[in-house]
Amino acid sequence: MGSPMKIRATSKDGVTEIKVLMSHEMETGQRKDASGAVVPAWFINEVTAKLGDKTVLQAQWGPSVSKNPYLAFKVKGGQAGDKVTVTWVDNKGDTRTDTATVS
Amino acid sequence: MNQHQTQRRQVLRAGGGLAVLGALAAAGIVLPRQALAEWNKQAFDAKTLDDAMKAMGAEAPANSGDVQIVASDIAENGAVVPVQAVSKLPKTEKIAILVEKNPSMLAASFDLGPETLPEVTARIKMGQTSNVIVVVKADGKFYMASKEIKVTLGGCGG
Amino acid sequence: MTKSTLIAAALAAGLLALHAGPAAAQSKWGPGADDATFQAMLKSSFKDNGIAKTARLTQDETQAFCSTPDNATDPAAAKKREAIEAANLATVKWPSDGKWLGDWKEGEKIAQSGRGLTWTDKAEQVNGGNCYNCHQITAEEISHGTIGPSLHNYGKLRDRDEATLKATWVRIYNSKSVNACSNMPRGGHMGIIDETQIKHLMALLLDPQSPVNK
Amino acid sequence: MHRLSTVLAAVCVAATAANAIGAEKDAALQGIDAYREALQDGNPAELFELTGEELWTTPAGPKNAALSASCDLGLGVGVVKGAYAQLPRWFADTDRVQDLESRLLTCMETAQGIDPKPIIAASFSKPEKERLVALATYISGQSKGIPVSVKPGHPKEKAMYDLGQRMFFYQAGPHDFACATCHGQEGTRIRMQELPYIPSTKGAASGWTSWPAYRVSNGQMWSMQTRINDCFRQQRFPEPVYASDVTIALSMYMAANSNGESMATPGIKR
Repeated sequence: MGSPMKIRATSKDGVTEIKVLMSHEMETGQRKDASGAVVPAWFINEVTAKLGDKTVLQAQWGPSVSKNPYLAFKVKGGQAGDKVTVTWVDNKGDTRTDTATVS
Repeated sequence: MNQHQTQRRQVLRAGGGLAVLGALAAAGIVLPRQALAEWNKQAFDAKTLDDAMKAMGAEAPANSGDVQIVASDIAENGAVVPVQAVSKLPKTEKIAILVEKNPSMLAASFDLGPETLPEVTARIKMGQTSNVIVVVKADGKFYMASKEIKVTLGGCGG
Repeated sequence: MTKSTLIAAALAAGLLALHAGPAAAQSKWGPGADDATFQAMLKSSFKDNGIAKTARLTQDETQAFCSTPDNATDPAAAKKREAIEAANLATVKWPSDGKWLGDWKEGEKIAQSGRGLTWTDKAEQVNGGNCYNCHQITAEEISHGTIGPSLHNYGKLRDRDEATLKATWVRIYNSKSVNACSNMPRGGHMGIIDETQIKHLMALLLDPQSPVNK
Repeated sequence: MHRLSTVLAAVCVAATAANAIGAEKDAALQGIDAYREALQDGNPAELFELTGEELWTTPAGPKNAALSASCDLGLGVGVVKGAYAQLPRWFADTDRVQDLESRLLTCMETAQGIDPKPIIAASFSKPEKERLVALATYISGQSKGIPVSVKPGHPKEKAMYDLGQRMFFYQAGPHDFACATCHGQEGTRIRMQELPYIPSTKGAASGWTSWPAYRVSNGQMWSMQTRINDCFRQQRFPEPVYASDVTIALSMYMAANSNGESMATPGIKR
């Protein structure tokens, strides 16, 4: 179970802007630790975002996405009070879902 | 799909992870590709730009002024390079960000819903100065743009 | 406290030191930071870690003198500065085989590296020269500091004669020979870099083939 | 000797005049500004604020106490709004000048019954230290936009300022470095990084008001204690003890110099 995400969703002029910060190491699998052993790859590889019940974005990520990833995008529609739900899954099968309310 | 995923994950957890997954795959119960959802392993593992494009189904996309990369010309640190990928093309359904000189070239690919505006912001790692390439799929066709971003060496450590 | 009041305070303290001698110099840092209190703070606040031992806190004469910032420019301290420069010049070891220039390519690597002598470094590792941290050197490397002067075209702008070779060597080996309170580390004197490395840096600056001079 | 100085002086002037790569440099710096601007939106420090807030409000330690119900950071028990902006300061109960992190250690010891020694000794990558950094991140965020209010008044505060100022100029170690070597002139850079001139209000503030900060280079959250620790490492000094007087003295020097400037914490850095 990962740490909580920080999700911000604001609606303005009929467009909802969604900004998400995720807590994840995003280990490339190319790095060596102090003892010289390769640190195994460990990264978020799927992200799904929903506005209300509608899936608005599905992402596939590789290890080239930065540690503690940030994602921002915009969706037509949505209004204050709507729910935004973001789920990530990493390559070890761990997953996390967080929800925020559009303001 | 979500429910399906969850069930699969529970199977995985109960069974102790990848070893069991391998066993299940060998027994023909779970296909490895299925277990990794639809994650495009071939594209993420591609060693050349052509292979990555092929794996995305985007052979030789045309350069387009309607695909824009909003990013600074220089990154003070390659560990975090903010990139905004924008498409002005109608019916944009997919946006992908690639880094030509990274060991894993494909950084991220986004499938957009019909209501989602064709502009996404993400942060990527860059091992060195390189072209960043954005590939867009709009109305069934692929387009691209590329921009060089310099990665500088900072701080005292050098 | 604003910068101007700071400078005023520093100047006042400097004048005080000038007129009243070394005893008053101790109080220039304010009543709360006399020598005894300051030393007690150092003792309680630092610990050995790896190769970085607390013994490093003990200052030599140059460091002690230059830790009073006005000493770098105060006309009243000019004599002392000259004495410190002379003492540092006396430490300079010239090239043992009479050869001044090594390989500029190696020099570039040394100039790029800022590694060595921290508590996360190992004693046996090769130290870098830290040069790009403060100097512009080649035009290609845009990530360079500005604490020191630009060294781009260094060799082009000079006669490649004995005087230039000596002056450059002295600067790298012990910068305090030339400027008592220079910000530049004393590369050779403090054992940061060895004779071979200094020759490589000399080549980086003076070899006509070096990108510095192209 | 004198001949040598003259030669070198002439040589240095010539070298400065020959610096003709100015335009390219400006473009590079502009690129870096654009880069930093792009980082501002979405500072991962927010993730650490979430953790820190939970640590602040959750009961912990042998005495099972919450810091939010027991810890006085100078504005009353549990008050975090604006607390970071008025630190370091003298505290009557300890009769010491304390920065945020040394104060948190006091609170953890007295209210929660947690022994601070293992925390002080632990490296910054250990969980016990990460918890303190997360707490500092959360608390610093509660001072965002609030002006620094650090005016040494108590004799011990004044003494701490004097010690910090003296330490700022103290040269030692194999490289003869002091804080002032890099932070004692206006308008210089190390590599591509502009260096704050800490004796000035603006310079002190650009440092003091932006830490704790998320370091993108290693994806770590750094408190001011971490920042000072790594400065001394780069200075080739021995290691400063966590929350020791030298770290508080330098903090007092920076905080008092930046009095009146707005806190911009937590920050995000290269």
